[in-house]
Amino acid sequence: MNGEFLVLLEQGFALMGIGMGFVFSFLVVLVFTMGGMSKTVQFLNKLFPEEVKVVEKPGKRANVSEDEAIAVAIAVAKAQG
Amino acid sequence: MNGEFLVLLEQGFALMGIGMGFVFSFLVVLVFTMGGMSKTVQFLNKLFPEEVKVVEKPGKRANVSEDEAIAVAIAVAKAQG
Amino acid sequence: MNGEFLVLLEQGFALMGIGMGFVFSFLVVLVFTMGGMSKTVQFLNKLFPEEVKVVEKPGKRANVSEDEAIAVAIAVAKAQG
Amino acid sequence: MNIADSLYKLWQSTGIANFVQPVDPSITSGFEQFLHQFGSPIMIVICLILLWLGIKKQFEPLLLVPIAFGGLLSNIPVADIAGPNGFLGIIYEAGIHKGLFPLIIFMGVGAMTDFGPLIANPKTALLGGAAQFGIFGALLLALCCFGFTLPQAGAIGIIGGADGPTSIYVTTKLAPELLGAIAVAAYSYMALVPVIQPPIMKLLTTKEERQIQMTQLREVTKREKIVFPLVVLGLCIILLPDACPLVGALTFGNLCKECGVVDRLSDTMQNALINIVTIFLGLSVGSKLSSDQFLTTQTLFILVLGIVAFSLATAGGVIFAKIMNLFSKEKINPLIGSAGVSAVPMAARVSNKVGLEANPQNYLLMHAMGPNVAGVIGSAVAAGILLALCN
Amino acid sequence: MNIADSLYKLWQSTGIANFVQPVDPSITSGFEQFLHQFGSPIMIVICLILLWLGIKKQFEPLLLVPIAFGGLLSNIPVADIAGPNGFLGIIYEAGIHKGLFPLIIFMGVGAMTDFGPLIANPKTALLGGAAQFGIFGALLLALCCFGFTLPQAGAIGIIGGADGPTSIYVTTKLAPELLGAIAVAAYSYMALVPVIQPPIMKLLTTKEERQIQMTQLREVTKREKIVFPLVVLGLCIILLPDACPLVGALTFGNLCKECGVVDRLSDTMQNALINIVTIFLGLSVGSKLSSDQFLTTQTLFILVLGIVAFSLATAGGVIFAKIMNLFSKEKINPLIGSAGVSAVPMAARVSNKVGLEANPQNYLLMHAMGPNVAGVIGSAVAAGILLALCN
Amino acid sequence: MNIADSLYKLWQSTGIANFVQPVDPSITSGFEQFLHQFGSPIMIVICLILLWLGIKKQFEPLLLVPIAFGGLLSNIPVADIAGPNGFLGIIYEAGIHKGLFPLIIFMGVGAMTDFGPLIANPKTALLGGAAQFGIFGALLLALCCFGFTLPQAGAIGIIGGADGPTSIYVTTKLAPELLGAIAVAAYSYMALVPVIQPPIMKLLTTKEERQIQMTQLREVTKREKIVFPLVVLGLCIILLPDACPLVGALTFGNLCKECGVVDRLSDTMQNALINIVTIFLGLSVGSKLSSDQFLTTQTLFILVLGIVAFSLATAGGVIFAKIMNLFSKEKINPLIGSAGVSAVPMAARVSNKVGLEANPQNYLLMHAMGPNVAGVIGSAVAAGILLALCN
Ligand code: NA
Ligand code: NA
Ligand code: NA
Repeated sequence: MNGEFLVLLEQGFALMGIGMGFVFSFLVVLVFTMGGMSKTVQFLNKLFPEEVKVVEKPGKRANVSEDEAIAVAIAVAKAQG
Repeated sequence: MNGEFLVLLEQGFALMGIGMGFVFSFLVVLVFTMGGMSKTVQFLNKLFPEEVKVVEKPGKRANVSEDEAIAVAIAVAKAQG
Repeated sequence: MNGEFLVLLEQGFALMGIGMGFVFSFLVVLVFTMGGMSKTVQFLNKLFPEEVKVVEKPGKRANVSEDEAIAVAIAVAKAQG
Repeated sequence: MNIADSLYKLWQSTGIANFVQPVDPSITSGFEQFLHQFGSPIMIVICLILLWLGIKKQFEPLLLVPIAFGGLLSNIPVADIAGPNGFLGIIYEAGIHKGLFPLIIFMGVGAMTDFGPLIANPKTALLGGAAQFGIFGALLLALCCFGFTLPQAGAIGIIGGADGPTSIYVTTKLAPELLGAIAVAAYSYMALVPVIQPPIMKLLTTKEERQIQMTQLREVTKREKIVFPLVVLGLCIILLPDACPLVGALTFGNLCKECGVVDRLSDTMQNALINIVTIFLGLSVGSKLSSDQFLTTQTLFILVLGIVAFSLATAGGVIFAKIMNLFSKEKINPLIGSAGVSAVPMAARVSNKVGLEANPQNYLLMHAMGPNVAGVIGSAVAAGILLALCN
Repeated sequence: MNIADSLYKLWQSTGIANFVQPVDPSITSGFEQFLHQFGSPIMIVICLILLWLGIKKQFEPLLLVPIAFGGLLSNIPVADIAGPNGFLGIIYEAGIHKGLFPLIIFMGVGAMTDFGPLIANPKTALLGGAAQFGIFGALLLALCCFGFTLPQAGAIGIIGGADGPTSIYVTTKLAPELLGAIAVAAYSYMALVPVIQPPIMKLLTTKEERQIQMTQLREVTKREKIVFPLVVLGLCIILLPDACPLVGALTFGNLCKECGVVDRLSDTMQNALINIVTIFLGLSVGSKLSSDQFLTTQTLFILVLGIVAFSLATAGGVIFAKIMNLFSKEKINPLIGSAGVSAVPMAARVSNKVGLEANPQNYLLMHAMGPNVAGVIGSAVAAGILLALCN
Repeated sequence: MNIADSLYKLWQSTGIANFVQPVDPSITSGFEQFLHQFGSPIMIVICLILLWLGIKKQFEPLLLVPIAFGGLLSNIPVADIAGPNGFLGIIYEAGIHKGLFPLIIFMGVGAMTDFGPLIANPKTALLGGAAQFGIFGALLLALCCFGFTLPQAGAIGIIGGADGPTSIYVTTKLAPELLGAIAVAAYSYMALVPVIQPPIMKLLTTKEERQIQMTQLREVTKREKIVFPLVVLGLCIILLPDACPLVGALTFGNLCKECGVVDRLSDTMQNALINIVTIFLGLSVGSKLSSDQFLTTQTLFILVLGIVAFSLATAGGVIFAKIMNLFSKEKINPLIGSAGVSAVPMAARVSNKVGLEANPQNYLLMHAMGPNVAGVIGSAVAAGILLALCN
């Protein structure tokens, strides 16, 4: 076990400590921010309740794309005809 | 109001005059060309009437793409089954 | 008919001979390899018969893409509703 | 490298350590010093506001969301995403710098546009010309009163064309340093067309004029629709080759749509291709939202000039429609004049809506589509003139 | 800049002022002078004719429409759309110059091709080889009788391969100056296959031969279809690496189609990707339709040699089928030999149609698909030989 | 050129003549000499094995099939398809070298990911952090015990992130010479997650722990889902700008998905765009499977370190879940810890499956999706740290 190996070992453990520490710090901050975010949003949702639905509906409608709508229309027409 | 401003003013009005004049000239020519085009095409349509429909139909059929056709086929099959 | 023309003619015929020869050789080898391939595969298919179907089915299912599935679902729902 | 070194290196690369730049003693102006220090965080807040406008207020979201997100990414310290080796910088260089992306989008616009209403009533094309008054009016103001250079004034004027790809194409060629501000102004005001136009339209028309009913449009044959893009391109070739990249892309898309034999290509231009290019165009236009180029008085001026351009364009279209009525037996409803500003199909819908307010039986939509699509051609022609004369 | 200056600058940039180039005293040849002066307008007329062929006559419209439109755009004076900073020039440089676009299209072709009929009846592969006689016959003529250089003759010969992407790939490598003419010839004659082939087929066969019925093809298992592209690529690696970019792209697409586990990718290759690339390939090939390269006697020669190549290829396939019948008990209908020229699936349909004329119960389509897809491989191999020997 | 010359030239260009390279006297090492001579055929066999794994064993076929085929093509002698003028070389240079393709794929991943389960149960994010232990554990081993340099060790560690685009992005920046081996290892082990993880999970948990039931997740509102990507990006900007290209691409895709006003763009990112880029990313990553870079002991080490990384990551997640249970009243099932390695959604399915074995009524899938998507963020953050500290 020579000196060079020890240097590498120190470097490796330093990176591991810093890396895992940083990743955890990031995620801990994220956990708390998410909590704050959810509370803020739920508070806002109470203040402006309808708006949310207005935003949601066009989104969902848009999911059924034009192509599908055409396909459906034809299908229904043929199934009924 | 110094001389430089007057130069800019002349330049600006020159551009405006030329620009609007050119845009209008272009569109006036376009209006007349469109008129001529429509008359020519209508004349040609009288000379070769069926050809037009032949051109149109494959286009419209092609609009119903294969994907949709498959979707419709499955839908009809399921709706009947 | 000068010498240069003869040189070109030789070159052209050489290319033709080599080219057609090579293309044919390639395809003759391909014909025999295809024969061998088919026999090997049919032998393997006898050894491991079910596996083939397992490979085939997910492929065919995947062909009915999500979009189509949605379209079909809506179509069926509407046709029945 | 030991722990202390690594920690220091990591700290050096955090955003906290780099968010606020240190005072640069070589900068003497107080405002510039402020921008140097706090420019990026301010731009990030502005981009968040743009995102909010796009998502919540649905201001042309297909472009404003990617533009705002691109702005967000390019103002991140250290990462240099908009730099020459950052991914937005690379996309900008490949797609915007030489004008590729706006032209591809214009192909898709062509493939989605139906010129039928214009062919059915050709003289409405003139309304699409009159609305270009916004371009040259704003150019004049920018040049004479706001101290912009001629190329900059041309790029600012084109906001009045109310046509996104045209604005981006012209700005990239004439004044790339203004691209961020002009793109944001152009798309924001296009989204605000239903707010900007109605008061001007009502101010310039009487109730009787707004009630004018127009005769139904004749049917347009397939062959006319096929020949039309070639006619437009032909005129453009003869009169103004500088507009041909734009007009060529537009008419190519339209020809592919109308000819009926290349539906595969036309469908792709209208969907996969235009969507892919929109994503990258938006992100890389956003990469020009840097604080030193956006947080200037010029940007304020551009925002002011942009709304002036839209207003002048609207007024130009409406007034010219009234002038046309002076000389024509068959009266046109002057409300369709405002549709000449392009902003397809929003401006035509505004004409229809204001018309319905005056007369609930009077549907102007199809009549307004004529000047509306003519406005696209008019703006492209005006763009060609600016490219020819402003540099 | 005052009004007069601006007007003059604008006039200078119109098409009218630049359509007809002034006499260039440094050009001594009268014809070249004529081309220098009137080349662009003539090319525009030619491109309109090509557009008409594509749209009205449906000559391979997916490629001829973009090619013709690209030619139109690149012959616009002043705009220089095909130049190094024009958008078609940029696309050409990025996608065609190094062979990217034809290879991507070949991937899509692979993903759309079913090699099942060939695997079911392997010996029909030889018909796809015999039809390559068109390539080498045209090469010989081009080299010896029309004064083309060896690389040019190779590029002209490849027209006889009746395969668009292969022709473009080879021409780009061997003789890019002929790209416009060769692409136009290749796609036009592919569209004319139903006109060119039947007389030759009838001339070379007796009515009895045309009535030969063939036994139904056996079913081909999934595993054979998966292994087949790897076998083809393997042979190509061993025998002719120069053909591997083409054959590799083709077999990659086919493997993705057949393996059944990457349907997302295979669908994309067959749709969005091939469509996008077709648009840009067509436009940028069209950008090589410049008057100085197209309005030459060489183009005339290429058109002549192209039809010779198609005819020789057709004859080669049919005659070889008759030769095979001399040595084989199980007779094949010589009409399927002409399908070996590729032009997938047009040539196979022609075989079927001519066969039905002789015997209304005799459906040859599936039998003709064997030589038809073999012809694609054969042309790619021939392309590899040309790339190896002609430069 | 006469017949003999042509034949010789053709022979010189065959694969047979070039498959086995002649002995190079300048190479003294016997093994290197062997590789120099027989490297390409060996690599072709390896690529065929990878193809078989992709097609038959369905190992991440969407990437392994293109990677293996790219490797096949780039090991063809003479053709030099992976060289600077070969088509795979060109695609590599344009798309991978500067990190474009992995980022575009990450956009698509963002547009396909639902962060709802994570928002509903935020603390499971920590499990996605603990699983990054695999990255740093493998890095330590690679650096200290296997003789890799620091950048190489960082690139090898990232295999433990179990995230394809992140691995490719980091490797391209830190150690491009290892790209082939690392990509193959990353995707192969991601496919092997159902084999690698269960024994480790069972070893580290008691039957009682595996039976823990978790309370149903609350519903997440649209607004939370819209704000979430901005929160993640915001943290990333403040804490680690080096991770912002990756996290920015991911959150852009996710914002487009959730905001509901740009569905056109979100659909395109999830389909046409990601498919197109996957094809080219796979092929060009495969082009780095050259014998001199792949047939080394380093590759063996990478394969060993890769499985170590996956195992450590799995163990890290499970053990940390048990630690969390020590300090929390509401117990979590430690099986969902292993989902923190990413490999979306495979690892979450494994958690569910192992949970069902212990308790057939206990569906853990939605609970495991929280750590699963948190693992993607965690890996991107870890990637940012490696990019900041390892070069
Ligand atoms: Na306009
Ligand atoms: Na062929
Ligand atoms: Na991970």
